Amino acid sequence: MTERPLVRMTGIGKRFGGVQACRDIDLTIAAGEVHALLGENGAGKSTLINILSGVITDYDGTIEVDGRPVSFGGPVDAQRAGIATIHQELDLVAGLSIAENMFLGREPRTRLGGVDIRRMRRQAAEHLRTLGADLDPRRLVGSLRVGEQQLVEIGRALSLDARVLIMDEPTAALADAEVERLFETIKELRRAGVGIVYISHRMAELEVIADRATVLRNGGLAGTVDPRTASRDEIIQLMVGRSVDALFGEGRNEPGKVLLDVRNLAVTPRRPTPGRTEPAGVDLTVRTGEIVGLAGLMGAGRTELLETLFGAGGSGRRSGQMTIDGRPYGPHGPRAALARGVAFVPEDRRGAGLMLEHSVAENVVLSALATLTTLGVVRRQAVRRTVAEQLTALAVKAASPAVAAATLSGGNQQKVVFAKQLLTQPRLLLLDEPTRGVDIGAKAEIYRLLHRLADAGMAILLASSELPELLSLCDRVVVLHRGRTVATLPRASATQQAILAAANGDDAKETR
Amino acid sequence: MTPPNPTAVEEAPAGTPPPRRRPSLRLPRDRHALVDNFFRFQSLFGLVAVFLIAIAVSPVRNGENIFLSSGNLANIVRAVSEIGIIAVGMTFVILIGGIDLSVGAVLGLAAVGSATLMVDSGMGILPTVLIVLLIGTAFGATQGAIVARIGIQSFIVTLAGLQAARGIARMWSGGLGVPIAYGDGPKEAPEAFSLLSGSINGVLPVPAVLFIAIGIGALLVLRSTAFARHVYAIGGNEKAARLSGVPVRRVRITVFAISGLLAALAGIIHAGQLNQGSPNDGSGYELDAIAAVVIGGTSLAGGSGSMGGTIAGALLLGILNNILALNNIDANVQLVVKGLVIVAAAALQKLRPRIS
Amino acid sequence: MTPPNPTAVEEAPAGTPPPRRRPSLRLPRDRHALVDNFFRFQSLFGLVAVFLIAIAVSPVRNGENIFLSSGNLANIVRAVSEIGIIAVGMTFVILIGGIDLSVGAVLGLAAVGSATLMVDSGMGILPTVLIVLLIGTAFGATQGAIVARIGIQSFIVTLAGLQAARGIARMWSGGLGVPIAYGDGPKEAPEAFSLLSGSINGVLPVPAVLFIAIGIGALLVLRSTAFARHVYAIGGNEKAARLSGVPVRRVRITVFAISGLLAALAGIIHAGQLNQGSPNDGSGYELDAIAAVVIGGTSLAGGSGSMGGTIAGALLLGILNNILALNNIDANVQLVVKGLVIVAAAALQKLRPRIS
Amino acid sequence: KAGDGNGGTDAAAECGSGKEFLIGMSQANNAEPYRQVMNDDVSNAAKDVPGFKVVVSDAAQDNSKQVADVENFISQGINLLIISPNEAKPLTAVVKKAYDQGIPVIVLDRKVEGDAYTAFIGGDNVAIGKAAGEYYAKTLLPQGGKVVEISGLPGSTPAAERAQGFREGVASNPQIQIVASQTAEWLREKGQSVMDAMLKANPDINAVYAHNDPMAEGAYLAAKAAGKESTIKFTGIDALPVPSGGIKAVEQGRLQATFQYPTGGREAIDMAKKILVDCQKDVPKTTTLGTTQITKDNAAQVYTQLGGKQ
Ligand SMILES: Nc1ncnc2c1ncn2[C@@H]1O[C@H](COP(=O)(O)OP(=O)(O)OP(=O)(O)O)[C@@H](O)[C@H]1O
Ligand SMILES: Nc1ncnc2c1ncn2[C@@H]1O[C@H](COP(=O)(O)OP(=O)(O)OP(=O)(O)O)[C@@H](O)[C@H]1O
Ligand SMILES: [Mg+2]
Ligand SMILES: [Mg+2]
Repeated sequence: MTERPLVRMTGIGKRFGGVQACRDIDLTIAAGEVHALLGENGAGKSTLINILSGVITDYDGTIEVDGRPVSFGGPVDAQRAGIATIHQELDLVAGLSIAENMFLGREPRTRLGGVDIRRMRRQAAEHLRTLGADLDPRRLVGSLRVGEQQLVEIGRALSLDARVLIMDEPTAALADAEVERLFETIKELRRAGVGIVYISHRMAELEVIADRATVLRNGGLAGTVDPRTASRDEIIQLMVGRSVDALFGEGRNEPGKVLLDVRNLAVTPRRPTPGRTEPAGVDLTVRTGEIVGLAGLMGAGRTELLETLFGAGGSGRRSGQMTIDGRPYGPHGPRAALARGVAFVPEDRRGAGLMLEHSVAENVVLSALATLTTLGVVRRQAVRRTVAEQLTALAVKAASPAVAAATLSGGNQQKVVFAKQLLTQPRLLLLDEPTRGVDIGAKAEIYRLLHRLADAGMAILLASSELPELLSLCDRVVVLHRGRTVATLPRASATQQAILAAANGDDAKETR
Repeated sequence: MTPPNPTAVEEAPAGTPPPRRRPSLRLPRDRHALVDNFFRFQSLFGLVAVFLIAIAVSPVRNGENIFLSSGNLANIVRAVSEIGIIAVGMTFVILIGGIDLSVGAVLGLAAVGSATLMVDSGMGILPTVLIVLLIGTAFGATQGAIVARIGIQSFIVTLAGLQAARGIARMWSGGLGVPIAYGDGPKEAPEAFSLLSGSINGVLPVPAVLFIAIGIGALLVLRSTAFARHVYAIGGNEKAARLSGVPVRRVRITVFAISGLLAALAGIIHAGQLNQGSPNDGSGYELDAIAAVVIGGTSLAGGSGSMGGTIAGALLLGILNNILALNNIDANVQLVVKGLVIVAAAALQKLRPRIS
Repeated sequence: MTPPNPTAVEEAPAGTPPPRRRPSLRLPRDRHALVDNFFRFQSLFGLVAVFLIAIAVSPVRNGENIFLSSGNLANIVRAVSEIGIIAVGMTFVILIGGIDLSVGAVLGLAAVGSATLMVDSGMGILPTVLIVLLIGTAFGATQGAIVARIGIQSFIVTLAGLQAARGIARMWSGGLGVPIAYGDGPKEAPEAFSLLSGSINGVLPVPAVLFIAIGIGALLVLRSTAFARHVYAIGGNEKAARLSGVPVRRVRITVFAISGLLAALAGIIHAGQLNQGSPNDGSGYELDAIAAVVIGGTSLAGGSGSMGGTIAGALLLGILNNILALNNIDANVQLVVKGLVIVAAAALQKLRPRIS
Repeated sequence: KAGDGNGGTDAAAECGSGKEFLIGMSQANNAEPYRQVMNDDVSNAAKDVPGFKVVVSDAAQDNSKQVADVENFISQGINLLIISPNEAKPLTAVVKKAYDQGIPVIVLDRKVEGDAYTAFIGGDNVAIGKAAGEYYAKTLLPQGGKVVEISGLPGSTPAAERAQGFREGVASNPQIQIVASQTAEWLREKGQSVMDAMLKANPDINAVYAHNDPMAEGAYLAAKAAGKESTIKFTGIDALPVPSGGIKAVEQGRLQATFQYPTGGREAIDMAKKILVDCQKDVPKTTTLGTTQITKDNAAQVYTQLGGKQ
């Protein structure tokens, strides 16, 4: 580690209306280090790095780069100073190609002044390849999976050749294989002397990659630790201000009768849609009181399967049998699914989960309005009570239920989506990456909640790219590969290796 | 299936504030809340400003401020009542992120329909009104169905609808206005229909009363019904709305049907006020109605806005027209002044403290 | 910061396929890409369909298909040239998610300006054209600046701009059309200006040539410049554009300036074709131009669309008007038919496989 | 060659009875009742002439569209063009183009420039305005009084001419004051709302001079709502012989008077018959149609005389 830090932030403070998002925070970033930034949802991590990356321009305190004080007027200034940022929320232009997105705002020119499209594509492809993503740079970003979009974001930041690289939850949408490739890249950058700020809620990652960790709590500095030596409990203690007991509950009840039964489910899309892996032979059952995990590599078709089960998949012909409670099930749309007691928490919370400009309260009650109205008129009092209950039950941190959902921190937005679906009182809960971006304390609460729901007889089907999550939470893990069920592993035999082997298609030799 | 445990409150992690009975009242309520509440009525700022200016610049006769005279104020409301009623329907459409360009033409069609059915077909008031409202509603619903089912942008569908409605109205009326004479004879409309051009107590013009009533009704609907929540949700994020179980298509179709219904109602009022139904009536009303909605602070992107704003916007436009005419301003200068005031009124909306 | 190394392709990590010279050709190119490519030209589907139908239903005189006669085809392009040029500018505006309702009025203002400057002020063609284009550009840029700086919705700003431009044009011209006489004398315009109403080789009308040239130019700009990417980015995801360092405000202002510039150019052509500049010229052209853009497949939400689509959309509208007139369809029936065809053409766009 | 449309086909050479003739009627704007009646007059009159077929196009008040309409007529090979131009200058060239191809052209209501047309038939707006003015000066307000004017669309020639003629007409009576002038853009509903405001600003007016009947009727409605319909006198212009027209309004007592602005539709078909069927070469180049002052005394009679529908 070099002596003089690349970046020194001193006394940083930022207030949003009544919320003190950052309070008197000092942070240094040295060349060649991976500096982890930890904290609960809403602790102020994103706010801090938004200040450093020039997105927020009015704040207290000073920033020095190379010892010289700077004051960025916008993101471009920060980029010019060598600071590249991968923001927490995907901010890409759906209508432009991968290459165009990666070079937006700094397109290479030809001698005639036009855009050098070839060079743009070539370089884009190259950056993607270092991340292990073999994507055609001409593809429209709108047709990419969330994980692929995340890789494009990372590729764009890499292409800036910055000296300071800020990553706000870069792996939230990635599966393990991609995460490993990303870590390889990070190590190379570290060797090249790049200073890296790394934000993640996945503790295991930090142990692998971080050199130093700064912990924020409630907008203030809680302490600095060495993640390689400090114990997990110690770190969590710093983050949450108390210890979090056993993350994953044990001693599950016996599951009950079969609730959802899917046999040989396949969807033949009416129109070809690049990038989607529709179900192509899925078998699975979920019993009441059971939590079933869905594993698979990126693009294995977990999301598409959940969408199909919720009646929200792409248009196409469905074949195979689905039953709920032994009665045939084939929802025409989300309404029909909800009517049969099926609820769905989508993976893309901003795109598919929330009305960002609307209040938290309006978001929470949207799905359950029918139970909160009399003759079509909303009962305000009931709504207020219900919202307060839900927000407390899920420990959502919001200034008030009346603030816009957009003002919540990422993890708290996720909880709002969660709360909305739980209000429909489902019998079968479909969850797609439900803890993406959720802090470790809240994760524990969500897990506890899931257990409690399962114990009360709810059936839960959960897709996750975090294998530890699946392993500890689920009674069974169903592994998908290219839209097909390739393995169903009971808790006893579900190991990381077994799941990965199946996910890679190792027991499905014919598809290799 | 038990619902998520409501007792979870008690299980809140240690370190959070002590339990409370009415959590919603304990929310931070500081200076910001006051400011917020003030700006909640921002859509009125422009109206108030224009109102005050109008008082200031109004000609005065015999010591009486002409603008403020009750007759004049009633006239203003009467003059904006048709645009206002259309704008109420338009608000729903714009809130779901759509637009309805057909309203002016539907007004013309309804005016022709009212006159023709009563005068030529000798129908009574009730059947006439019902049939005309039905035509308007069906026309709107059809447009809504095309938007919702085929997914064509509403701008295009209703632009086509505009042309179609205009064409139909011209064919129906033979291209000319159908005059309405009152009486009991054949080719005469029931006297009661002329009430639409009258006033209550000689002060409140009937169309103005209808506008206010419909405006308040719509305001209540938009404040407190599940339907309204669905409307806002679709405008805010259609995909999320669909996944949350909002019946997106049905709401869309309903919204366009409401717009058609109210445009038809405005057409009936139009015919009643002018004692005539002409196929060219209402040309360009769509732009005025949209302007009223947008000046009232509703976003054309959908998902945010209020009915109160729309009513304020319509009144603002009416006051503007009135005060310019009262001062006998040259027509061309009027156009320029109107343009500037509209922009200024919209700019007042922007004073709101923004969320980053 | 060194620029990304262009030779890096050769340094691809081991384990990737063997080296190659033109990597861009080796990118996966599957069935999807083919389908994509086919549907890329979808905006032409409607045009081709209407064209074929027009041939089929065209009246035939002396064994000649009237619709296909070269004179008629030239007329069609000439007739849509003004709307087409405006629509080109409108495409940029709509791509950033805006709308420009002022174009028709700016056309009128420019027509008045051209006539007045040449006839009353005795200016030559070049200064006249430059001044008028400057006025149009400045008008557009002002509107853009209000949209970009104050953040008022462009619908409102340009609706106000429409009124203002119309008012200014009427004041400038004294309310009446300013006829253009050609010659060398005082109060006469240079003969050369009348070229705008002529044809090249007696076949290609000059306005049509200008439209095609501007259309192709804009098509190239939209295909291959960084500016175009910024336009798409702002319309697609403004926040992402801002974070990427796209000069959002400047692009916005530029886009409205382009729209004003092209509307003014259309106004000059209008004056040249009609030998008069009248302040009421161009009323309602904004809707036709928007219709051309939207029929061409550009989304009013911004961020997606193509210039080729707009050109196709303008031609489609022109062919439609022409074939209805050639068949002597009653004007009122025409309105209805036009509405239906516009919806049908828009529906053809929906065959496209959708992203998300 | 057969293909080139006009190939020496001087329309006059083809004239004669027992033939089929296609007449193109290019209308400036169907949305104006006056022009709709003109179309109807043309169509109805043509029904009485064997062999005549009339097609009507609507330029919807757009000069460019009207140019295209005429071009489309030329493409179709019409035998005679009747045009009611939206504006003079912009349509001059295309009318000349038709005329030069041997198509006889009858221009209605509003002239085009030059003399590249066969005949012009129209009223005289200045004269009508003047007649109205003289009626005010001598008959309606001989003692003088306050008059408000409700004018047509700013920028339209008839609006300018009807304003000008009226001022010439009332000049003889200096007691008559024009206290306000506002545009209602030819529209009935605008006439109503403009009148609302003018009544407020000038409660003591004696008469309303509207540039057309619909605006006069609108103003009447506003006055009626204010309870002043009996103290104020209203006059209009156009006097269309249709149920919604001004003659009926005079007959029913809402308007004091209206002044006929003849459409010339029947006259145009008469002339077309002379040219096409009777092979007459020397039709008069200009026919100016006079106006008729319509008051309660002659309203019913004129209505019938003009062939109005009951
Ligand atoms: N634009 C904004 N307006 C109002 N409040 C905001 C805004 N942005 C952030 N906040 C608030 O500031 C606090 C810190 O948010 P921030 O996004 O920095 O949290 P975070 O540490 O990144 O959380 P997460 O792990 O969930 O991403 C939160 O309470 C949040 O609600
Ligand atoms: N071309 C497309 N059109 C529409 N939606 C798409 C398209 N491609 C991807 N998606 C959406 O992206 C998501 C799938 O991408 P994601 O990154 O979640 O994959 P994943 O979760 O890693 O893999 P899995 O398919 O196993 O869920 C889904 O929401 C899917 O609907
Ligand atoms: Mg964050
Ligand atoms: Mg997924």
